[in-house]
Amino acid sequence: MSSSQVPILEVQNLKVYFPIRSGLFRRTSGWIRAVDDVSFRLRKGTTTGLVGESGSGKTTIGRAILRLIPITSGKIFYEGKEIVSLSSKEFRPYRKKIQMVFQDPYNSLNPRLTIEQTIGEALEIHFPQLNRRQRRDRIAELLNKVGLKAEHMDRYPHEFSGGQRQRIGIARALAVEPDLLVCDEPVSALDVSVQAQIVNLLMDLQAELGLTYLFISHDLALVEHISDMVLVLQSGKLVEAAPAEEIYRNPRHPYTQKLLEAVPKL
Amino acid sequence: MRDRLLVRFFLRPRALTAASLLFFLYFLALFAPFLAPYEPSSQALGETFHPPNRIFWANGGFRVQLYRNVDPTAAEYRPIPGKSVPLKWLVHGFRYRFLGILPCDLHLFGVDPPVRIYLLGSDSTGRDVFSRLLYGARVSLSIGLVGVTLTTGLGLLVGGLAGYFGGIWDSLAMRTSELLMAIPGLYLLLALRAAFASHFSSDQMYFLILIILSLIGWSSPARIFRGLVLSLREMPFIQAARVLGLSPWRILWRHLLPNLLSYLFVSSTLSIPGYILGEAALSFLGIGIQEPSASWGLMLAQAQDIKVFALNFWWLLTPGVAIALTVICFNVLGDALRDAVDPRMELQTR
Amino acid sequence: SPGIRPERKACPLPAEPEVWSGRQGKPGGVFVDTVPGEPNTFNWLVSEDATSASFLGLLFDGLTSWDPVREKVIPALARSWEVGPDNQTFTFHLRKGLRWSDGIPLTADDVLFTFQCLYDPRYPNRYGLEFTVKGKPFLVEKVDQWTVRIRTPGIFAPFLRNVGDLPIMPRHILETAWENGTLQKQWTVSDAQRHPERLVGTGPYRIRSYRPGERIVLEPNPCYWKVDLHGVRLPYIDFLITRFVKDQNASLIAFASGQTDAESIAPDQVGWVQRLAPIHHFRIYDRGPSTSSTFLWFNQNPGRNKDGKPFVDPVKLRWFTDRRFRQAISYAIDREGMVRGVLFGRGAPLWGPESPANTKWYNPNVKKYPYNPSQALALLAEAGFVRGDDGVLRDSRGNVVQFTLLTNQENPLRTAMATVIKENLKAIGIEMELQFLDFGALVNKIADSYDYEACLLGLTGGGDPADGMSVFLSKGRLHQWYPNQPHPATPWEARIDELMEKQLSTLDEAVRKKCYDEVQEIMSEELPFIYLVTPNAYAGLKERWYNIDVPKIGSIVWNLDRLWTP
Amino acid sequence: MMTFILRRILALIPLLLGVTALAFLLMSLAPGDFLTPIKAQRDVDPQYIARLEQDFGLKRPWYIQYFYWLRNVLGGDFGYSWTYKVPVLELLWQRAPATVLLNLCSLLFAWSLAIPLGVLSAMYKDSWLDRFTSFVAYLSLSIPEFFLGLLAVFLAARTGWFPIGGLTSLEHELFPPVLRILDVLWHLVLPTLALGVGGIAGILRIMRATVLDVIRAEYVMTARAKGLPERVIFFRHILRNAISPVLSSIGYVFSGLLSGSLLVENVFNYPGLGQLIYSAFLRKDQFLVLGSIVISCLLLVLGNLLSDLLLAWNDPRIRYER
Amino acid sequence: MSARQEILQVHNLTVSFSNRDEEVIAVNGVSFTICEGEKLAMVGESGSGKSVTALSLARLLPTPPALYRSGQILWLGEDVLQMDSSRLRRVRGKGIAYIFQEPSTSLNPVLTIGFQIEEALALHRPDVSDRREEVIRLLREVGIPSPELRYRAYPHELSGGMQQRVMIAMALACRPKLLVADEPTTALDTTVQAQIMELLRKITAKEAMAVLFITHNFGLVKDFADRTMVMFRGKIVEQGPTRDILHNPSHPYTQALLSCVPRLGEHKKRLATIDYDQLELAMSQP
Ligand SMILES: Nc1ncnc2c1ncn2[C@@H]1O[C@H](COP(=O)(O)OP(=O)(O)OP(=O)(O)O)[C@@H](O)[C@H]1O
Ligand SMILES: Nc1ncnc2c1ncn2[C@@H]1O[C@H](COP(=O)(O)OP(=O)(O)OP(=O)(O)O)[C@@H](O)[C@H]1O
Ligand SMILES: [Mg+2]
Ligand SMILES: [Mg+2]
Repeated sequence: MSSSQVPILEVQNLKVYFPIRSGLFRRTSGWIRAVDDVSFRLRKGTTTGLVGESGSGKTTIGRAILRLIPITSGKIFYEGKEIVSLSSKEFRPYRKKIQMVFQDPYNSLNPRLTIEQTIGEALEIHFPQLNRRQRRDRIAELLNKVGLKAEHMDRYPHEFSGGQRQRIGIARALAVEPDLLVCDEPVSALDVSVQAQIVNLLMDLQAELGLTYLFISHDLALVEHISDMVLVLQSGKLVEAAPAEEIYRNPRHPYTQKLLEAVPKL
Repeated sequence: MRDRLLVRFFLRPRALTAASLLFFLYFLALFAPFLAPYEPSSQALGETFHPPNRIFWANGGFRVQLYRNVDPTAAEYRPIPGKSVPLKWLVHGFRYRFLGILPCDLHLFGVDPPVRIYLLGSDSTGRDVFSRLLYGARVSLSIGLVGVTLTTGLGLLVGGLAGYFGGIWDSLAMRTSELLMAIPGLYLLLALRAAFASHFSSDQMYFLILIILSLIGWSSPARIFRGLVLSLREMPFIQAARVLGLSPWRILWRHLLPNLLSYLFVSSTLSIPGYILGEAALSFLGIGIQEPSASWGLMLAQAQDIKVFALNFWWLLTPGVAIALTVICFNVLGDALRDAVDPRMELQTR
Repeated sequence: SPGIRPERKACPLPAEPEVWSGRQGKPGGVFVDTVPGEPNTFNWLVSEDATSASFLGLLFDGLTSWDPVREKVIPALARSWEVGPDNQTFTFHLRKGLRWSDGIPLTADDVLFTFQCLYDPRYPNRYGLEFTVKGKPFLVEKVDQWTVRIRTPGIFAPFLRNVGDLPIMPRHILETAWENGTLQKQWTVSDAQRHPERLVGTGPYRIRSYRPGERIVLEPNPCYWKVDLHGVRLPYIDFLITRFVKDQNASLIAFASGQTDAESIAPDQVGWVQRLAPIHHFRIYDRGPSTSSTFLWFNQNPGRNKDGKPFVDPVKLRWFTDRRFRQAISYAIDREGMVRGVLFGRGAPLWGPESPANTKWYNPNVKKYPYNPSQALALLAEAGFVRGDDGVLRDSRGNVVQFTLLTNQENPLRTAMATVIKENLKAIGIEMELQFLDFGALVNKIADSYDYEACLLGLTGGGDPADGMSVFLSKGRLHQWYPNQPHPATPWEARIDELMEKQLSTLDEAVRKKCYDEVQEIMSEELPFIYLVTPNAYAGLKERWYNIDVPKIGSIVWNLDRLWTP
Repeated sequence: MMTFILRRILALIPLLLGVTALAFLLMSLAPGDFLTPIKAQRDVDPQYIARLEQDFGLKRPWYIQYFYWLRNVLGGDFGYSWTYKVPVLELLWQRAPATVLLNLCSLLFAWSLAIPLGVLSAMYKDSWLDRFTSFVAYLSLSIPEFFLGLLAVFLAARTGWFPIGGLTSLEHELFPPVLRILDVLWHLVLPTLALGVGGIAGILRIMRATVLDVIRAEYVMTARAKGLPERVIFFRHILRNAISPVLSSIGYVFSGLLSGSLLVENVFNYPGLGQLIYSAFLRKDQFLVLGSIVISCLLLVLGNLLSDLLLAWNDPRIRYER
Repeated sequence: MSARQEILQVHNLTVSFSNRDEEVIAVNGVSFTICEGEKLAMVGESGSGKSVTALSLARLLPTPPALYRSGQILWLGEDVLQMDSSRLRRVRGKGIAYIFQEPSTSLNPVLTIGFQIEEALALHRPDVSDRREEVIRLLREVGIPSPELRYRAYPHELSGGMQQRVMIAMALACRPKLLVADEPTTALDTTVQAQIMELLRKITAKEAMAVLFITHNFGLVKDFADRTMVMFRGKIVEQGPTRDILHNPSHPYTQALLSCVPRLGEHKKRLATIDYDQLELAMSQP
């Protein structure tokens, strides 16, 4: 992937602090610096791995990009446009472009809605022109794309295995035809064999649709399999950012080295 | 998922029994005018505290034993040997509207006047306890349903919005509910009733009580719903809905509410007994449903007179049995539902 | 019975004791009874409730007293008295050697002190009406240490009886409080609990201990002024224990299970209590009809409220002010049925303000309205009411006759009667709504906002006609159907006013009786109050007590100072 | 921890203001006042009534009355009971011990029965014991407590096995100390039963559910894997974890102290707060009512505080900061 | 290897779960042995019956819903499934000790860690005179800094890695002959995982303990285990020396499973996946 492309997403000096309250009047007595001055760029059509140990702020970055939590300071540009300062109404169009895949396949689908409803909802919002038939066709198409069958449409989430649910979650994200997918540990809860299927699926989709991924994981071996770039996070700070081959061959930061050492090798 | 739930639920014989019993009771209440031989207010001052008539089979039909009042000062009745009248089916009696619409005067059973039949005896002014029990069921059985609907509705609204939107609304709602919880409920009830009762006739009292009960009652479901919403709000599927760009209302309506439903359902079932008992307690204190309307609580409250025990007017305690039965049924039903939905669901105490 | 005996300290007998000449008893024994609720205070200046009053009666005495059996005024602290020729001057001679329960002598100064407190503007109290004539106080003077003279500003019929109601207070105890303005805060319940010895009286008993919420224990006053023929100081009873109970029901259970000695029993309860008599050795006395009356009236107040809205719908007011309508209602009510059904046959219909129990004042010749629906309908027809084919009664202008009856919810017999009336009126085509309110809300409606149509209430009667002034006088506060009239609204009300004033300002009992008889007749003819029934009164007493003398009216154990048990 | 307690107490202030203002408002909305019954007596001088109205300040609008009351309270004066002419606090203080005693007893009774039964029915789920206890629980939930009280009173009256009301016998003062205690206990039996039975079912259900939950917990498996005997596992590992929800119910018990036992105190003629406050309410004895409301708020907060502290003591994961 | 004494023999163990109407067989005719001081790994995908097998060894599964359908578990020659409860208690802890996957839920949250370790100590080594001292020694041994202070700590005050160390200390306190570690590192970070594995390796070597190590991570198996069993759908499909299994898997399932493990150094490469239809086909024709 050539580095001359415009970044699809650029994060500048992102800070997300959570207040620690204490004392009689619940005053803020300190801050958890979950994300502390992090800057990076995502290039279109590439996969960027985000690694770091538990609690290092990976999820927080993902959620900040999707405006699921307020950020303390910093800027986020989507295709050159600053999106942090937008009102939630102005942000609406970007909801169509940035989507997310969640870690926990068991809780990321509403147990009360059928698969059709779950995915259909996304279509209703962003493609209101579709009628019911067209919508069903589109859903069937999406399910096919993630390796499920059209007849699964009328089932409820509990009728699926973890891997299948994760596919549904991906289908839901794809329904709005996004450009950028934030995948927050999408396979950590899954078995190695299922994990392999999902990772392959993601790679196939990227090849087909030209998606950009921010792939959050703590499995370095897995990240190596999928990423072009790797960002290494340690307690909220970005300690190393480099192309994947580079980082695995020649880790510079001691923390990265330590992480790599800890990976059991076959 | 839902049908499996129902199957799981109805596989329990206890739950099935309770459900069918309740169904039967509601059926009785619905058709009370047809099933009751007399109006609930119809008195027979010469036959106060009449014991239940014995009914026996003779010459191809049921016959009703007659009694004589041997000691009016102690309401002592003795059967008159050999005197009985036939029990008749589908007789004409007082007029009423069938299911509230069709004018009608047909009743399931009765005897030829002036003799009166008392399946469950008569009360202090000679009113038929059986008829009153049937009519009373309408109040007691509906007060639970309507009350729960109002309270849970209000609680859901306040708690749900407070939980989802948080901030100032949340604090406001929670402070209000704390305020309501801090005043002892019974006294709040007394005060509210005293403040408003004099504007209402005894028929409207039913609604007044309902409104007061739900005004007081919404706070604890509201707190529970708030908690549930707070935890649900962080669930990935709600986050996913936000990421998709759904509006907050839509998220509330389509994602939060359905997930609260099973809890809502179970907790409602389990809190219905509270209303039935609450009405009884209010009537006991003389501030519930009022004469001449009938409710089980009122009837039971009137049976607290020591002479009822001392003179063995046991039939006046039948409303107590009816209350106990209904409450047990609702509890069994609620427990079974909870087990079917989620056995770990948080329990409420009375 | 406990081994402890009260200490009947040898306080010297008064020089002029009251000698009681009945059967001599022997000291000892514990008498247990119950009162509903709890006393609120032991200070008569602020006492409002019946329970407090019943204790005050045991702890204090007045100059005179009332014998409910013989129905006459009898000597008490005053051994005798004279009435002046103007019928306005009364000279009372106190017993010589009277002592307070702490042993200090009682003199005319104490009587003067009591009146001083009574009339002191700093201490408003409820005795205003009983001890004034037309707003003017009595004149009280000390003649000597043992003699007091009282002058009333006009002739005042109930004077001697009222004087008996006024407990004489110990000056030596209360004077400082009177001076520094704290008299009203003396002798509260907590004083009685902590320092019972400070409640000094002249009555037969004094407080020994008081457990709030549970009971009060009285013991004989060691300085009481009555003795028996053998010179033994009364009372005989060692301890008088009064338990506080929630209501009549609880009180009755306690008696029926043999735990208390005396109880007044409602007619509907007699049946079962009687059965337990042999087990717990008590006897039930039938006292005949009681003095309590129940009646129903229509709001005849023609006034308007602040917003200019009439208190009563003018259409209805026209019915209510029509005597024939009221009489018709009276005929339509099945009083016999009420007695049979609600009172277990133990009661009697009531036709006028006084019940037969009040033998002295009862007029048997009042107009009676036996149950007669057709008579009722005839009267209504005469007054222009028509009963249609649908069975509904309408007035001459076609208005459906219906109204709402209020009563207080606390009284089950009353609510039962209300339902009977509802059924009775239904039979003549009148739809009557019932509304049960708590007493406060009810009184508010009938005495303040006048926003009601009809009301069912009762009064305990049985006293002197003078007690009824506020009811019968057209300007009276309790002239319920139209209270506080500036001028009598009808000729018959004017006539009643006249008669009532007349009986009050004469000491001639015959004249008084004649006036009051006429009042009763007018009341029963005009029916501003439609009287309903009076239950019989029953009293249960343990058989072990002697010298029982059950009166027709009032407390059954009014003579607790001479009951005794072997 | 001190700040935690302090915060709770600070939070009480707006609560108290709100509650008392509401109480004043409601009382003023209800028709009639303390003097109404006096007005209905026939031999009372109207001037006297007017004078009392003046003295009690009943003619002023409610918010003015409230303001004066508040000012006095800040000065430590909760006012006089109009009925008893005695300081409100004195009256409440006098009656409180009996109510607290009754509630403690019934709590003790309910807990000592419900906890073991709940645990047993969870341990032997679906056995006859489980079925039986759940049946008993249903039954006890469904009988109104006042009715249970009435039955108990009637039983006592019929058999004479128990006293039918009050807290002490007539001869109480004459008994030696040991007998006095027994006497009081003797009188407590029936009210405790009537009040406690309703509570059993609730606690039993909670207990059963939580024990069922805890039994499945992994640390119980760990304990078993250590080879601990079942008895030890039960008492050390299951019970302490399962008791938390019950501890948290203490808060409600306290707040229900004033109104909860009202019905039972009423039926058993028990010399507690319930009766006093109830009649104060009916008589509109304003300051007594307000005083008791303040007490009940305090109890609510105290109860919640207590249950929070107990919970924190029982479960180290729960910290004071919340 | 054969010279060592066999401490545990499992013959044809079948365990099922009955849920009201249906019965699911979780472990189906499993047989294996463990020798003194041997480090045995058990791998297989989620739900293949690893945990059920492990828990069965000390009869820890609650018996309804579980049911030991058939087979024998011989602990030092005696059948665990037939033991009375007092004998069984001696096997638990002293014979076989356990470490579970989720350390945060495996420790009782309301008891101090010191107490929980001491409890095991008191039960199985009553001869230890100063238990507190011994607990502190154990804590130090598993690498908990300032154990004197941690003695009084509650589980929630420790990080996941620390909690897992406490679990190990607790197991060590009984001096068991066999330690069953059921996915002890799955809930932990890779760095912490490495530390815990190092600790286990060190300690088992020192105490000469046999270990049954359950995981689905082949990387850990490679470094740790002498011998490996592969479970698939309730059956052991292959067992043998770890080296053979990893480098020369004979069973098609083992081969498939190994192929889909992501390995370091394979950049931007599709992962292999398991095709279950083909796998079944392969398994049906040996
Ligand atoms: N809502 C919040 N309030 C307070 N602190 C939070 C909140 N969300 C996260 N944190 C803190 O921010 C830090 C980063 O959390 P984050 O969830 O981003 O970590 P992570 O790298 O995703 O970890 P994991 O691998 O466990 O998912 C943590 O210390 C966490 O405790
Ligand atoms: N309590 C239970 N009730 C019913 N079925 C159970 C129970 N415990 C386990 N099972 C079933 O037994 C089978 C084996 O489960 P087990 O826990 O041994 O798998 P595992 O190999 O340990 O999986 P993982 O790697 O996810 O821990 C599974 O199909 C599971 O559904
Ligand atoms: Mg994360
Ligand atoms: Mg497992």
